[in-house]
Amino acid sequence: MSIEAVALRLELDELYADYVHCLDDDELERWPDFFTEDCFYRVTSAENYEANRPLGLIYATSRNMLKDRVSALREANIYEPQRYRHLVSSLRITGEPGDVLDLVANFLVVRTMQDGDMTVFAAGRYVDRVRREGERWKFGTRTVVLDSRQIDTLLAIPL
Amino acid sequence: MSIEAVALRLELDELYADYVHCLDDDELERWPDFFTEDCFYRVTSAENYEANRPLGLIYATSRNMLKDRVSALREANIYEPQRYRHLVSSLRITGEPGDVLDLVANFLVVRTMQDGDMTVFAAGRYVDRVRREGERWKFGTRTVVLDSRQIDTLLAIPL
Amino acid sequence: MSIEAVALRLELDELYADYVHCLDDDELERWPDFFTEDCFYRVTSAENYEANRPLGLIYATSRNMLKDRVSALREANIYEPQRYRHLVSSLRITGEPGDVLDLVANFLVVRTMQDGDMTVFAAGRYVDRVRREGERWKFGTRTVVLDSRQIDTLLAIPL
Amino acid sequence: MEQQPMLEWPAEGNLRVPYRVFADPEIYRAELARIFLGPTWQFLTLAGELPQPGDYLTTFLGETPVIVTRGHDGELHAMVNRCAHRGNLVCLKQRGHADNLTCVYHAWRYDLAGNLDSVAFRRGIAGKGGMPASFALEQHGLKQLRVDRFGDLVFGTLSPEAPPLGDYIGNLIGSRIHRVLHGTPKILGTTSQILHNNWKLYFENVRDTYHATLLHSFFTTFRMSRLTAEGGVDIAENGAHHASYTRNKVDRVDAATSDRLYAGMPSMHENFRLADPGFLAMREEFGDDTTTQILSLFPNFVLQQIQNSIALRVVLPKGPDKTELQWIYLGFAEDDAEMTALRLAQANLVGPAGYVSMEDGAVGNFIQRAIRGSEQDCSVLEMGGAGHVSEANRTTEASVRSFWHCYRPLMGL
Amino acid sequence: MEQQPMLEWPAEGNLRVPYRVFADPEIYRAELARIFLGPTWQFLTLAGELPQPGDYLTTFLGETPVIVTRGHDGELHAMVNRCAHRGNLVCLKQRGHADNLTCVYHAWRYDLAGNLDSVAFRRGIAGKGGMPASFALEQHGLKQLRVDRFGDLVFGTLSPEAPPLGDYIGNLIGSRIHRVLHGTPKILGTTSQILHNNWKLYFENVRDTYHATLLHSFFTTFRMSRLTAEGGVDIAENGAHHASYTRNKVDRVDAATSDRLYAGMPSMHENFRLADPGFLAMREEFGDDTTTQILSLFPNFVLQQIQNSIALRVVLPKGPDKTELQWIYLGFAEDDAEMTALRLAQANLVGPAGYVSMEDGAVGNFIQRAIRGSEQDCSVLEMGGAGHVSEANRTTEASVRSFWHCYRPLMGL
Amino acid sequence: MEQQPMLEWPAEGNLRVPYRVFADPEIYRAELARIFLGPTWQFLTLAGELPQPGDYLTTFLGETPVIVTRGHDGELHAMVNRCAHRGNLVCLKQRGHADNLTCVYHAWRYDLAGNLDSVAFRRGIAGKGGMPASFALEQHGLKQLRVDRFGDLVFGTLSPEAPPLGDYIGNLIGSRIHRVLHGTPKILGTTSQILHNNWKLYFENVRDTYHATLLHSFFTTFRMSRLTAEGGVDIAENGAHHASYTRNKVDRVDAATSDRLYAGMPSMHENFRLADPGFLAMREEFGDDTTTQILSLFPNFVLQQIQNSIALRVVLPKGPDKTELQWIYLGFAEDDAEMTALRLAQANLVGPAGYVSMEDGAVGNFIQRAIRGSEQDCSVLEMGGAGHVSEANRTTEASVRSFWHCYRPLMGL
Ligand code: FES
Ligand code: FES
Ligand code: FES
Ligand SMILES: [Fe+3]
Ligand SMILES: [Fe+3]
Ligand SMILES: [Fe+3]
Repeated sequence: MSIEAVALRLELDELYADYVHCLDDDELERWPDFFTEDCFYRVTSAENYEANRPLGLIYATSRNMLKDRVSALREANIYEPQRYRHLVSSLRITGEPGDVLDLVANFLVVRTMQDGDMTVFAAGRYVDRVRREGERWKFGTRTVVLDSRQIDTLLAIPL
Repeated sequence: MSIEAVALRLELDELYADYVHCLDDDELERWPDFFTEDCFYRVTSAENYEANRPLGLIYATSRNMLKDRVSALREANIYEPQRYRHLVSSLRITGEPGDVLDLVANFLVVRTMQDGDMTVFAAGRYVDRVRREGERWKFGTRTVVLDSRQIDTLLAIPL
Repeated sequence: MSIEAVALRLELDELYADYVHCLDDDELERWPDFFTEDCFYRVTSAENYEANRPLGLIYATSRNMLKDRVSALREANIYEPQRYRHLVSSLRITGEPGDVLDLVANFLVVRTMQDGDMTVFAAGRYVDRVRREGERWKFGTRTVVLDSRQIDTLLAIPL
Repeated sequence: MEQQPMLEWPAEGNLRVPYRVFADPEIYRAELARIFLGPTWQFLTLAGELPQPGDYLTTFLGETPVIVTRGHDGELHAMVNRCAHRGNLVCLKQRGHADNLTCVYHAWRYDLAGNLDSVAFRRGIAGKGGMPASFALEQHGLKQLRVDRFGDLVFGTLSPEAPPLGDYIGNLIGSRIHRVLHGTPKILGTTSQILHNNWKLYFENVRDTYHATLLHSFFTTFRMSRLTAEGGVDIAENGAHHASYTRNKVDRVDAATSDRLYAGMPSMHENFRLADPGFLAMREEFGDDTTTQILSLFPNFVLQQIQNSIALRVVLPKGPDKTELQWIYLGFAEDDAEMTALRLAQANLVGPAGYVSMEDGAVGNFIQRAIRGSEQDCSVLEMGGAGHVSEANRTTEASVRSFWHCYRPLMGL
Repeated sequence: MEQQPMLEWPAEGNLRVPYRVFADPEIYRAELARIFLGPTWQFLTLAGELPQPGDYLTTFLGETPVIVTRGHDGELHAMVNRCAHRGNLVCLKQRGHADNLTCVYHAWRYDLAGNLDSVAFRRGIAGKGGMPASFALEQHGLKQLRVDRFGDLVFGTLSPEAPPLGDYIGNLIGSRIHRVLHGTPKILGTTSQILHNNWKLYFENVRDTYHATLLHSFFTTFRMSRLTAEGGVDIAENGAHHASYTRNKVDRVDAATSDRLYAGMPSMHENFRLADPGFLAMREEFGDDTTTQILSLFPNFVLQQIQNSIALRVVLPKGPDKTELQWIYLGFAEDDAEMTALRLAQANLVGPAGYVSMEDGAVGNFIQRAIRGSEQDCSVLEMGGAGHVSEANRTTEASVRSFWHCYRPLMGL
Repeated sequence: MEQQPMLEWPAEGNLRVPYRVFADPEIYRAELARIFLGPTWQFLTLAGELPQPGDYLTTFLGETPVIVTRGHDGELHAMVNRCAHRGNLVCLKQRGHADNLTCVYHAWRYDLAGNLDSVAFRRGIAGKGGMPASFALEQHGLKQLRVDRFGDLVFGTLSPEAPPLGDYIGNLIGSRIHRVLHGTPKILGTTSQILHNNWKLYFENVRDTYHATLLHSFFTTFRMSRLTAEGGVDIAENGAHHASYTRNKVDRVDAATSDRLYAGMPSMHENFRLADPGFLAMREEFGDDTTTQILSLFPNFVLQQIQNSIALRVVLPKGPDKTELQWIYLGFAEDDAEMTALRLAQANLVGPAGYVSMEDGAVGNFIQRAIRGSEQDCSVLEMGGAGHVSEANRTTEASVRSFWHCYRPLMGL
């Protein structure tokens, strides 16, 4: 295995780690910048995904739509204070190496409400396509496939 | 640290990632092939493991027994549709490096039923011995040591 | 990326993996040795941490205080048999590389009681400063920031 | 106990709702029996979900599990999902295809209409065992529901007293269903939300025309469904069903007046702008100028049209303080690609993460928590007066009052 | 309320079981008092688990926590695990060794038989405080159980009315226990299953000879315990206990007839084969031709022999719809290595992941979910007629009916 | 049902406590109404937590959510956190700052004292809708609490019958509060513990002077609060409140006698030593020789001084067998850096991970589990005799008995 292959792997680990700390540390304003301008971001259930139903609970066809999601959460929508904690595991490169990579990883999200109540809010997999933009890898496509068809109460903070 | 040592580490990460995606993506037919033909696979509890009680909830002394487990799940046994999501962490090489390696890793499995109900189904550690077969590492021994003595409802899909 | 940078990354992974296996395998006597002699170890909640309230649920300003915590758990305090399972994810180097490193990582702890009852006991992040002592990295500062303000029943085994 | 009232309803009638009805386990159990197993029609599925004979799916009447099948006769059938032998679930999967329904426990076999066809080893083996001669297959079928369709919507009831479905829905509300479902429904996707509150708190929310622009900033800020626009609420005669509507392009007051009326409302964010507002634009579709229509059928069905976003919602009680809200997002087979893309983009408005529905998933739980220890107190339903009939106005709680007007006699309250 | 019946049992008697008995919290509480704290013997442990004086372990009578000890007198003792002072758990660990039992809260000390030995600071300090002179140690011991052994099986009861253990079990069932436990029990391992259903649904399942080859494909496909083989069910006089057995090598009908009878059963998979079927072969062990024997003692103990796989199962109620099923897998000290290996391989058949028991962990929950809203309906127990006595036949629900025959008078139902 | 006794209290009176009071849902509901919404004062916050007009925070009276504000008048106000319209939580955040309190659901606006200021669209729009003329704002405010301060401690009650706060606390206990809170409180941090037991089991534990050196080894081994040291317990006249204290430097018996009395106690570990014991040393602070003081106000407030570790604890009931224990760790604005460091180090003694409090988080749950099936039995409170008044002695359960002495008339038991 070449040093380049190793470096690539660690760059991707870094990308996934940075992404979840951004969300878990409530730095939502940084979040759209993990995506390409023409990105496709979608949160759906395994049930929809496997039935080829196109619906997204969150469905963005541009980085601007991600920015709007953030500003709505900051200015418009009302939801109880809460925070996520992401655990990410088992990242794999599924396609051919190159400047565009297909990736999959498992995740688990624990949601904690202001009163301290903790629940396993989401579990599933990221099905991603990343593209190199200069020094950084960015998500051209991120499909968040939730194992469960159920959402507890509401889905405010993105996944 | 040599490039070989680094490469080894990433190969093992890849093995563990591939294994859990196989189970979580319901590709059970691929599962026996992660093991050597004369493998020993056992699911037990920490309570049995620490008391040196040999019982396994699933107990296979050959790859063929793993194949039989899969065909029983596909053809014979009845259980409600469900899926696992594995999170794996803290993989360590515990023995001497070589063509046979002793490994341990932590895992957590969230089980999701068809109606969307999610539970933390299993947590524990993998106590493994892997052997290199040509290009691939395979499990000569995999002991799945569950922290809990309790199984919720049933254990169908392997861990 | 240099081979040294890669090696550093894998050393840190090893440190975090070794640490959680130490706690999860009930080898508490090894635990203080992960810290420098003049270490600062503190378990607190995100609520206290973000309000700059200095309280720690466990608050140690020396390795000896960690040793006392262990001997109290072994000899003095009474609590029901229980075990932890740590999942660690998304380790990041947040500061400048050097002989002292600032790190952050996410964690989840599942606690299992002797009767088999499992709960998500803790989720949060490690905010760490590690220092190289000879061959090993040690925690000069480890702040365990829990997402929840609530502790279920009690906090005996450290995190 | 089922006969005497479980609580004393206040003298103000529909102007007051005792909080106890949202928390009391005894009242909840009575609702399951008197409403969900009583003389009401409840949504089961879209007919198109069961295209072939042998197709089946499972759902609920209240908490009672139900099977819906397409019989070999091509007809739709529904039965309680409980084996007549020892009560096992006959269908374990949420959907599937089968020539008959065979219970896994002892292999009793039912036809697709729920009639018992055969009992394993009914005659015993080698002269020993088996069922007594007196055992009659026809007395041990699955409990069958009445099933009827309204367009592509399939409803069921266990009650012989329920009026025919068409009469149950009525023309006033029926025509508003047809208005929205003008094509061949195509499911874009589904989801469900677990609400930690009593089912009625969500159903009140759906029928509450007063809250939309006060709770949901998008409606207010982007002038989507202001109360200052033309609109009103249609209410079925017995109060059971409702349809509220906005004709957004027709203002009742000029924009300046509208802005003044909303000025200072917490939901009004003058300076809030979108970087990519394209998805908010409505495409002409329904041949009228109604931009939003929220419709409910008693006790637990909702049909939503917000711009071009169409969804069915089913409210399933799971306990006194737990509810599952199922979402079925629709398009039509006749949609072009652009319309499908628009519906998918506008799906951002609704559902668990919806810009104008996210709050509705939480507010019921806020109330559930707030009324602890206040079960003897009452909510106040005086907006728009005391009426529970149709109005050309949405600054009213008429359709919330009408829910209680229908609920109370059924419950004997 | 405890005196008048909690429900009206149907006129059909043991041929019908109202679903309410599986769901009603009041009935559940009455079961804890009248059955689990009543005149029944319940399994506590294997004698060999407490070899030394001072060894102890904890378990339950229903939901009541219990301590079992080996006293300095070498005898086994059992007490409720609740301190006589302020009710703290006296033993916190599931098993341990101690010279006496000291409560951690205020250090009251009991001997290994549960007698109160000392009270911390009973005489106060420097003339202040302490217990009143009237306080008598002997009036404040731990509540003691009657303990008795049947071979290596240790049972306990809190009731003075329970007959002697030997009479309780009786010879018919007792001899079938001895048949299986022919050596010195050695525990191969343990596990437990959390079942989301009422405890009686699992106990009915265990006593149900009708379901095995219809629910569990392995039994059918691999001809392991077909109803067409010789077999039957022994039932104790009062119906309390049962033992069903299969003499697999003796067919009542020829193989072709057997195949024909099972043809088309969903559990029959003609083409299902194993790549490594070795573990299915039974090794001669019991000196008879019984290949499977499932035995139950009222209210919650099971002894299983399937081929060479031997296990004890204890059914612990945890709520109206929650049950813990504990498994203790056994071999014997006399086993050779090959037999141990065979038992471990055959353990794949049973337990939470067992090829012929996996389904039993789920079917009770299926019923629990199916009967929601149908609590007034009844299950039907007519297979094999109306009897609840021994039969040389398994195509019957006789031993299920006999469970209710024993249950109803205890519960006054 | 609320009028006749829910259980028959034993003839022994305060010497016995029926376990049912820790498990029965009906008794629990009655406690919420009669105690937590009844004539008792409950801690709401420290005055310093709301420095500015418009500051608010939320807490509970029992399970009833409450808002505490600093009004524009500079006064503290408290109201039930439930909108007068349809019962929504008016304040969603645990703390914040606002000029008024506006409900998110329909934007009804209240002032900081809970008076209803405005109703959105009260006059309707363009002559349609709106509230009826009869609707009077002043009849629809938030339900207001009586609020009073004791030093920096803010208390509230919903009952007009509660005596003035000063009389409620009384001088005996009041002076012991002032003794500890001698400066300007500064919060070092907070946490909360979820206890899986009835709230009264924790409150009994706090008032139990008998257990400390028997359960908590640190107290015993390091001679921190032995019963052989001077000390006692002050009890308010009606039994409601208590303060136990240790004057550690004054031994009632010589060290040898003390060691002998504790010899063999499980909590005594002669050879247990700390590598870094510095944090155990107490720094002179209170101008007396009291090293430990545990104080409780009925029904759910605790003020703790252990060496220099000061904390408030609030006991919030969350169900018959669930309790939230909130901790507020205090220092004073006047502390120097060394004192702050010492308090932080000594915080290791208390809280969920505290060397002398860890066990208290679990023991209540041990009892809750132990009493299952023994609800008709009783705990025994005879240590120190039958009194429930002040004693210069801690080898007694006087302050536990006094809790029940106050509890029973309130509950009619
Ligand atoms: S329960 Fe359905 S066949 Fe027996
Ligand atoms: S509760 Fe056991 S000694 Fe007090
Ligand atoms: S519920 Fe508060 S304004 Fe309507
Ligand atoms: Fe809404
Ligand atoms: Fe079975
Ligand atoms: Fe204590």
